Amino acid sequence: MTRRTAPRAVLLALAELLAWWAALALLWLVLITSVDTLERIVGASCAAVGALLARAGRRAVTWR
Amino acid sequence: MNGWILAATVGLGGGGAAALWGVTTGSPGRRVIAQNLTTSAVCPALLLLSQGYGRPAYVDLALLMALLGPVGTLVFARLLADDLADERPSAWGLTWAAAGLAAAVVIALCVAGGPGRAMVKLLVIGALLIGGNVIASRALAGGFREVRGG
Amino acid sequence: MNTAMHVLPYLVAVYVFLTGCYGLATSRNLIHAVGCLAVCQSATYVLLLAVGYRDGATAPVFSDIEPGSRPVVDPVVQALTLTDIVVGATVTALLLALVLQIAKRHGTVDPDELRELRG
Amino acid sequence: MNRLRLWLLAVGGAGLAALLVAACLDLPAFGGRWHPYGDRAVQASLDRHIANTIASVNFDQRAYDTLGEISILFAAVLGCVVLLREARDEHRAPPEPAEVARPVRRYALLVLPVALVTGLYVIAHGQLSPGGGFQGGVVAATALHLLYLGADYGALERVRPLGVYEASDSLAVCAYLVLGLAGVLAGTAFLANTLLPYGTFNTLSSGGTVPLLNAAVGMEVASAVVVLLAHFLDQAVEIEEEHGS
Amino acid sequence: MSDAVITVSLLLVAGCATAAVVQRDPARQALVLSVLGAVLAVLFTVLQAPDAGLSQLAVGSALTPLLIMLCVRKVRRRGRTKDGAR
Repeated sequence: MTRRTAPRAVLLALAELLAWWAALALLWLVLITSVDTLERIVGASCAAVGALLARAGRRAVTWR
Repeated sequence: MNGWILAATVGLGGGGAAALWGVTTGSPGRRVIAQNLTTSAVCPALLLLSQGYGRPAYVDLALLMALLGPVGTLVFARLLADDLADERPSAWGLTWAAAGLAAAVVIALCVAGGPGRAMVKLLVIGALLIGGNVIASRALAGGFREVRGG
Repeated sequence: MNTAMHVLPYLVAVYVFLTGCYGLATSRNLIHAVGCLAVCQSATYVLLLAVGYRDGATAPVFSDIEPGSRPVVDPVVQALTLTDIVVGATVTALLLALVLQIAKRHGTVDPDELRELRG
Repeated sequence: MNRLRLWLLAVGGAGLAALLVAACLDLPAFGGRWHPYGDRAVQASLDRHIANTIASVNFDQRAYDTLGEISILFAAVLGCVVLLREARDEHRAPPEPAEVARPVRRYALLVLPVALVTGLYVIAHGQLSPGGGFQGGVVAATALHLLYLGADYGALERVRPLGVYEASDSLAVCAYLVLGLAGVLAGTAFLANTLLPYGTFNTLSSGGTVPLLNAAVGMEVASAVVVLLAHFLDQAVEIEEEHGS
Repeated sequence: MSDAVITVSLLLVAGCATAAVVQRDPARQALVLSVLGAVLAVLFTVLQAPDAGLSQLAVGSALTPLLIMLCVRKVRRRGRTKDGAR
C-alpha cells in the first residue's frame, strides 16, 4: 500500500471531501428560495463538484 | 419616497464619484486602492436598491459583486506587482471604514428584513464582501512581493 | 417626469458612443484602442436598456412577485443586451489575440508605426 | 498628415453627433408605457410556465438567435486558439512557483469552491431568478482562475486539463444542436419548446427544454472562457522568445 | 425619486467612459474599465435589468481586466527581452 492509499490517508481524504460537500450543500440551501426534491438533488451534485475542486485545488497548491 | 433608494443614491453618488476620482488621478498604488474600494461602495448600494425596489431576486447581483469584486482587485494586485513593488500601497484606514459601512448596511437590512433564509443570505454576502475587501487590501499591501509578475 | 429626463439616457448613450469613437480614432496603442471599443459597446447596452424602460415598472422576472401584479419593463431588449455583453467580451479577447500577433510580428503596438512598416 | 486626420475626425464626429442628437429628440419619451413586444413576450413566457421572461426570450422564443450567439462564441475561441499557439521560434518555459502571502492563498482556496457553486446556482436557476447560462458560465470559469491568482500558474495547470475543456466546449454546442434537432424528430419545428412538459410554475423543472438549453450554454461558456484564458496565460506567463533569434 | 438614482448612475457611467478613453496607458485604462463595469452593473439594476447587470458584473469585474492585463504584460515583457537581446 503506497503512502497515498494507506487507510488513514483515504479516510482523511473522504473526511475532507465530506466536510466540503456539507458546507457547499448548506450554501446551496441558503442561496435558493424554494426547496423541493429536484433542488436538493441538483444542489447535492453541484456541492459534490465543488468539494472535488476544493480538494484538488488545495492539493495542487501545497503539492508543489 | 423610498428611503432605501435615497440611501443607495447618496452612497452611489459619493462612493462612485470618489472611486472615479481616485482611479483617474494619483499614483498607481492609490488607483488600485480606489478600484478596490469601488466594490465596497457599489455592493452595499446594490443591496439597498434590492430592498428599496422590493425585489429579493436582486440580491444575487450583490452576491456576485461581493464574490468577483475582490477577484478583480487580486488580478490587478498580481499583474501590477512590479509597478506596486516599491510603493507597497496600503490604506488600512479606508479599508476598515469601507468594511464598517458594509457591515452597517447589512445589519440595517437584516433588521428590516426580519429573520429567515433571506437574512442568512444577506449575512453570507456581508461576510464575503468584508472578507474580500480586507484580503484585497492585504494583497495590495505586499501580498505578491515574491511574484515576478508571473 | 420633467422633460430633461425624457431624453437624458439617449443623450448619455450618444455621448459615450462618440467618446469611444474619438478614443478609437486617436489611439496610439492598440490595447488602448480595444478598451475604447469596449466603451463604444457599453454605449449600445445603455441605449438598448433605456429604450426598454418603463416608468415605475419592475423587471419581468416572476420568481419573487406575482405575475401581472406590477407593470414590467421590456424583456426583449434585455435578452439582446445580455448576450451582447458576453459575446462582446469574447470578441475583445479575439482582438487582443490579434494585437499580440501584431506585437510579435511587427514589434510594436502603435498603429501609426505599423503604417510605416511596409511588408 | 496628423492635423488633417484630426480635422477630418472633428468634422465627421460633429456631423454624426448632430444627426444622433436629432434622432434622440425624436425618440418616444424615456419611460413610456408602449412596449408591444414586451407584453407579448411576457405573455408567451407565462404560458410556458417560465418565471424569468428574459430566459424565455433567449432560450425559447429566440432560441435560434442564441444558437448564433454560441457559434460566434465558439468561433472567437477557435480564433484565439489558432492565433495564440506557440510559434516555431518560441519555447515554453515551465512557470516558476510563486510565493503568495498566506492569507491571500487561504482566501483563494476558500472562495474557489464557493464561487464555483454560485456559478452553478446561477446557471441552474436561469429560468427562475435573474441569471442564466451566460452569466453562470463566466462566473464558474473565473472561479477556476482563483488558483492562478491565489497561487501560481503551475497549480492551475495541474487542476485544469485543457483537453477536457476543449472537448466539453464542442460537446456543449453539439448538445444544443441535438436538443434542437430533437424538436424536428418529434415532428415540430427546430428548437421548438414542445418536447417536454412545462412543469409547475417557478420550480426547477418548469419550462420544458429551457433548463436543458440553459445548462448546455452554461457548460459551453464556462469551457470557452477557460480555454480562452488558458491560451492568454500561456502567452503571458510561459511562452518566451528564443533569445538572439 | 427613482429618477434621481437613474440620473446619478447615468452621470457616473458618462464620467467613467470619458476617463477610460482619456487614459492613454492600457494598464491604467484597465483599472478605469473595471470601475466602468461596476457602475454599468448598477445602471442596469436601476433600469430594472438584473440579468444584464449580472452579465456585466461577471464579465467586466474579472474577465476583461484579466485579459487586458495579460496582454499588457506580454507586450511589456516582449519589449524588455527585445531591448535585452539586441
